[in-house]
Amino acid sequence: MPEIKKVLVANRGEIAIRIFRTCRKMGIKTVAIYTHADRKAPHVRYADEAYCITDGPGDTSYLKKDRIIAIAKKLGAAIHPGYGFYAENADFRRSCDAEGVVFIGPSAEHIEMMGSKTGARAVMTEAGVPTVPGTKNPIRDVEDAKKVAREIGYPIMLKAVYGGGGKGMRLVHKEEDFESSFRMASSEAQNAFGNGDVYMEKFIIQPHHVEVQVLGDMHGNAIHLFDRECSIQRRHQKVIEEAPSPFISAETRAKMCKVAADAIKKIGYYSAGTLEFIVGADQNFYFLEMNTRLQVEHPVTEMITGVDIVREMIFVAEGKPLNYKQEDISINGHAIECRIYAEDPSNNFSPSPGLLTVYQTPEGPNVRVESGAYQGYEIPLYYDPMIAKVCANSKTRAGAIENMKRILSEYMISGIKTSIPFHIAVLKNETFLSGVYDTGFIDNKFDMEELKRKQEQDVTVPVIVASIKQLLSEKISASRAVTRPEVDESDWKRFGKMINFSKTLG
Amino acid sequence: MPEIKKVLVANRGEIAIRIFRTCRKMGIKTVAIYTHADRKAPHVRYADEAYCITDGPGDTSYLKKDRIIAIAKKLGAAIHPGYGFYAENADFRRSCDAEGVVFIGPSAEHIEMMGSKTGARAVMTEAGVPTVPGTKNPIRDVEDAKKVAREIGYPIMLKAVYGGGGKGMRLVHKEEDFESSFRMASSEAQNAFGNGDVYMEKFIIQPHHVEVQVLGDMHGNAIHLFDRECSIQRRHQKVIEEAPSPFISAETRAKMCKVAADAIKKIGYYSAGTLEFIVGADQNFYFLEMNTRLQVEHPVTEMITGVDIVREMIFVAEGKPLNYKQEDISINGHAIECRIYAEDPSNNFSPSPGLLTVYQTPEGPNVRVESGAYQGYEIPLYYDPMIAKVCANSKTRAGAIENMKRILSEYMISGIKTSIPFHIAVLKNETFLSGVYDTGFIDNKFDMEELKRKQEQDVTVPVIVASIKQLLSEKISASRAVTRPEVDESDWKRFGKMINFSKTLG
Amino acid sequence: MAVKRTYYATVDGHDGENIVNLTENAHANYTVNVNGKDYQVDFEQINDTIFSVIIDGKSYAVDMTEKGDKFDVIVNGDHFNVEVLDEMKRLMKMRTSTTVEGRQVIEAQMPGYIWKILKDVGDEVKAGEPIMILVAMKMENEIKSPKDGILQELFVKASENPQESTVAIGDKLAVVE
Amino acid sequence: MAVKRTYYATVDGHDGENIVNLTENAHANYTVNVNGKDYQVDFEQINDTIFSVIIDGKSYAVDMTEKGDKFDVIVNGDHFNVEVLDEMKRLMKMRTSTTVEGRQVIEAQMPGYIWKILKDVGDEVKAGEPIMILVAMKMENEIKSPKDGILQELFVKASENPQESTVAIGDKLAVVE
Repeated sequence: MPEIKKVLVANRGEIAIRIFRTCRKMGIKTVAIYTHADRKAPHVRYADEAYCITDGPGDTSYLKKDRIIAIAKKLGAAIHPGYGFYAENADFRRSCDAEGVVFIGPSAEHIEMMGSKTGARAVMTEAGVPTVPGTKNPIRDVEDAKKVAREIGYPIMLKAVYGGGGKGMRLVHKEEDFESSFRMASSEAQNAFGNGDVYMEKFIIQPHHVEVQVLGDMHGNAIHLFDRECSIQRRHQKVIEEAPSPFISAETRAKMCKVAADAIKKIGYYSAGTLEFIVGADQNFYFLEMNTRLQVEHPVTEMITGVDIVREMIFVAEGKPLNYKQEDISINGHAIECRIYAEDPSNNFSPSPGLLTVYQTPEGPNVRVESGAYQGYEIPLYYDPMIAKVCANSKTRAGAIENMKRILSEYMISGIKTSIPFHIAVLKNETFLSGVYDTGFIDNKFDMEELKRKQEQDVTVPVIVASIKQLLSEKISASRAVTRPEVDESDWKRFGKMINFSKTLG
Repeated sequence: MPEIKKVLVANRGEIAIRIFRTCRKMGIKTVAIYTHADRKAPHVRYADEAYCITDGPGDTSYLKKDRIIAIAKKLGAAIHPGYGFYAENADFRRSCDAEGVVFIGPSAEHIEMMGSKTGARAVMTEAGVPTVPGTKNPIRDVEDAKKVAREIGYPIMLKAVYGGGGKGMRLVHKEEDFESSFRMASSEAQNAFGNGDVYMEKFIIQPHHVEVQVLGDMHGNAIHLFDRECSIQRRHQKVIEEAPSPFISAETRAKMCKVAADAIKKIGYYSAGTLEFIVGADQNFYFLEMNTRLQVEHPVTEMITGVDIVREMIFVAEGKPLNYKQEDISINGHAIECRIYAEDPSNNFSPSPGLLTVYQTPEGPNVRVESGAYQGYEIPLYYDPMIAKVCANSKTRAGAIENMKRILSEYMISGIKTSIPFHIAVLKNETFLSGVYDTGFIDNKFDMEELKRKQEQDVTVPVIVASIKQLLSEKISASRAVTRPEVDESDWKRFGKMINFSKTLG
Repeated sequence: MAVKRTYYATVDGHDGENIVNLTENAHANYTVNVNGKDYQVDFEQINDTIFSVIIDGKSYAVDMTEKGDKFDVIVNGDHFNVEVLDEMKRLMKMRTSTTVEGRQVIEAQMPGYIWKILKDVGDEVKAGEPIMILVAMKMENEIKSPKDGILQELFVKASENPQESTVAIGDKLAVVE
Repeated sequence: MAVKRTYYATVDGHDGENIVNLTENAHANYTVNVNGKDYQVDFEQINDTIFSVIIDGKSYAVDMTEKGDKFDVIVNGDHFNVEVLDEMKRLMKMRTSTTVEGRQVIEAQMPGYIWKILKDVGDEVKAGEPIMILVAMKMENEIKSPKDGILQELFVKASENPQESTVAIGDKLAVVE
């Protein structure tokens, strides 16, 4: 494998910049790609080179496989896919291989293997990783099925083989209910999907989403970088992650992390990856799926281990061995990440794109900000609404939470609404503070209405400031004759022109 | 001692904000003071309360002892002095005591004791700390003095007792030169200061400025937080600091840190303090002076030890014991700080105050920014030109330097000149990279002319962008009739008004 | 010479009207009487939307945007919508605020583009029935009829090309009567 | 329709004149010929002074401020002072650039305030001799005579109160002849 001297990131926003940062540090040249809509996105300026991959403003898609690979090939650049887009796309990886472009990620075979949930579970079971107990096959004989259910232990969940969206599903708490539940699930599945096949799985009570970060190289080395707790989710989207998990015991951690590292060693996986587990209230853990990419939440792992995961991915793609052995990795403190979305939490998290008239990121100690925005940036409509990730760390979890509250209080964003008030509310929630929260947290333990209630019911301060502003505006209107600016220009363009005026004259 | 519920910081700029950050984290209310000139300084907004201490714009001084203490007394706030201003002012501390205001710092006695250099050395010698060998007393008998010089070992330095500014000083390399040098120094001193008294000190070759951070409480506990290397100085002003020192050996570190902690324990010192040492090329170290305050460069120590020094100072002022024992403190990685000044390094570091038209601080991993500025801030003429401190850390010194280069490359400041190009040049300097540099670094090992030479001699890019801008400006001038804005307004005010316009109309 | 004003301020979600007597003592320095109580105020604009306001010693970094007589104010993370009217505007508003039922104009509540239109002009619609789909940041948002009635007008066209059907906050989308 | 211009650009500290032929192909899109070589340029303003410029695929975040025909340009940390003139301005400049010796106007090179004035009008001064002290950011800066001569005029007064003697960059301080 040749040394990587240039990296094209087939992605945008904060993750493109995050990867460029490691490249810049390592002295590796960087290449950005962008769409017409993203011409002013900050990743375009951060890179040494930048190429547009769309033909016109009407096309906002980054999924331009052939163009991207052609650019990388021409420039002699390796490709890092980030997350989303072409990450976990075996076909893209194969095309890179075919064109002789280095892909910074796992092999096509591993991407494909983990791309199918059932396939991944079969492989992992084979590699010694526990999966949620159950029959993978449709239930044909009720009495046989009952026997299996007894072995698994109630409660169990019946699920339609061809199902989805909750139809053909039944939770069964005891054997007496098994038969009737099975019939209902089967008939519901028949009606909904034209096929009545149903299978059975253990139902995990108060499930936690805990994942293990792993790294492998092409020389058969594989290590884990410990775990992350990702149970704070809204509509199956992670919003706050922490490392290490405050819920799992030291014993569970040791078992889970070892099982993960051993498994990827066994299957010969290389580059970064994540094994997602569901952990029950009883600390039993079961493999759910494996992500064959850099995760959004990887910074919390970097903060507690001191490992730059992107740097390792680049070394591994060059064919070098990992810079760390398992015994070099230890947990140092605690880290938390909040994903900042351009959404209005007091209005059912509706999207809130627009112009960032003020954008000041937090400073001071124990902060890591990974941002894809800047003051004056107009957040486009077409992409993911996550504009930044903010991480805080400390020696203890309580310290990290204290720090995060201080940090979020400094984040100044005007022009759009963000999810920051939601994060602050979570950070004050007693269940969250206890460290024992499951994936039902938002639904069961969190009061969304809280967000709409103002802490300060006294309106004196807003009334005073609005009144003074009204007076100032009246004075300006009165003292000047003004012409109406063009209505089709954004405020920002108008501002730009005004500034240019004053310069031309000044 | 009562619990501290409110803290007034008798300071401005980045250090006021840095102290407020810890208070906000701890749930302690904050009070800012400000001058008319500093009304828009960011520390005013960061605090929960803010009080003006000047009578009009003509007065720019923060030295308003009585007013400051009266405000703190009225509000029931403790006072943290930061550095400079009333830090290390025993009289201020005594007035606080007299008014029943808690002072977050050492006792008046210790401030006073360390305020006199000779007094401090005497105390520290007594407490077992090595000081630069020499006679403290005027030389009366040349033959006696020669004997002492032989014991100390050549080279020695002769200094005027009442001297300063290099007059009445002579470096003596060997005994044959002693007598003539002594006569010259003495006569020069007589002419310059009206007194010919001269004393003798060992001359340290290739001196390093290394200091030890200490913390003590009122219960007789005292610990050190290891050392900092501060030898990169310009005109006796520190510009880059690192922790730990790359120069001193593990053995020297152990000795020096222990001696420092033992000494402050012996003298009953409490709160944060720093013992400055001069370390010779031979690793011998000698006490120079003690700073009885929080240092500018304390963040590098916080980064390698994980201790929040301000938090400990607050606990100590409340009469609580330190949260750490010596065995809890260990060095984790390496940290570097660059002090960002509003100065033009390519023009002999001349001051460069003005309006920050763009101010984007670096983000990403391993960064700590302590800033006293923001986009739109007009840096006042009247205060210290340091606008921010930037710290980088990593597991190794090489990693921290790599990170710092990446970090400084992201710092976007327009409208004024800053010392950033100077820092980048130092970070690339071979002597600096070797880790063995002394206080003569800037004079002997650093090429100031380097800063004036452009890395890129090709002018194509600036010519292209300036030409396009010229075209755009011409087009705007041609297409519009404009009125000249008032000349006495700053650009920023003008911008503010324009924005208000468009809003009023929009 | 001191400038004086009397304003009537109302805050969304908070009952009652606040009577504000404002005196500008000097640049940036005001005495503000709210419902009979005096406050000393130091008021400075920091940038586009951030103001540094010190009220009787308490320091606030206020985020404020202005739309005509309405002010979107954020103080310590809390959001307030304040309307500030003088005597004349207040009288005009009282005259016109007899509520109009019947004709309902639907406006865009967020920026985005119209991906699909589900109803034609002349169609009968039920309250809550979707009329069109607005896409913003990869999410589809149904624009629903506020009442039972007839779709009278459509001001927008749908397109899969975002450039051709972009709408801004407050753009009229349709009329139901 | 493509806008075209020819400019003559000089850069402080760099010899020679650069001939620039500029063609605006579309919004933000230019073909720029510098001394005979063509460059494709994508040029966008990001904020007050930052521009995102992509030249033949190379991406630059350029910091640029404009003072009349002079442009203060920072590229990758390197500072350039570029003057861009059209044919007419270039001719005018060539006509007036016969150097004037004799009367020397001293201007403030940094903002600050005049703390002390050391010479009176009519005094004889040597080259390098301090005429006044300008204080900026706690540091004293001697303002020296550029030549031997007589101090002809003083445009400023000294004061220990910074408000009373503030000067901006480029303010005239004195004349020596």
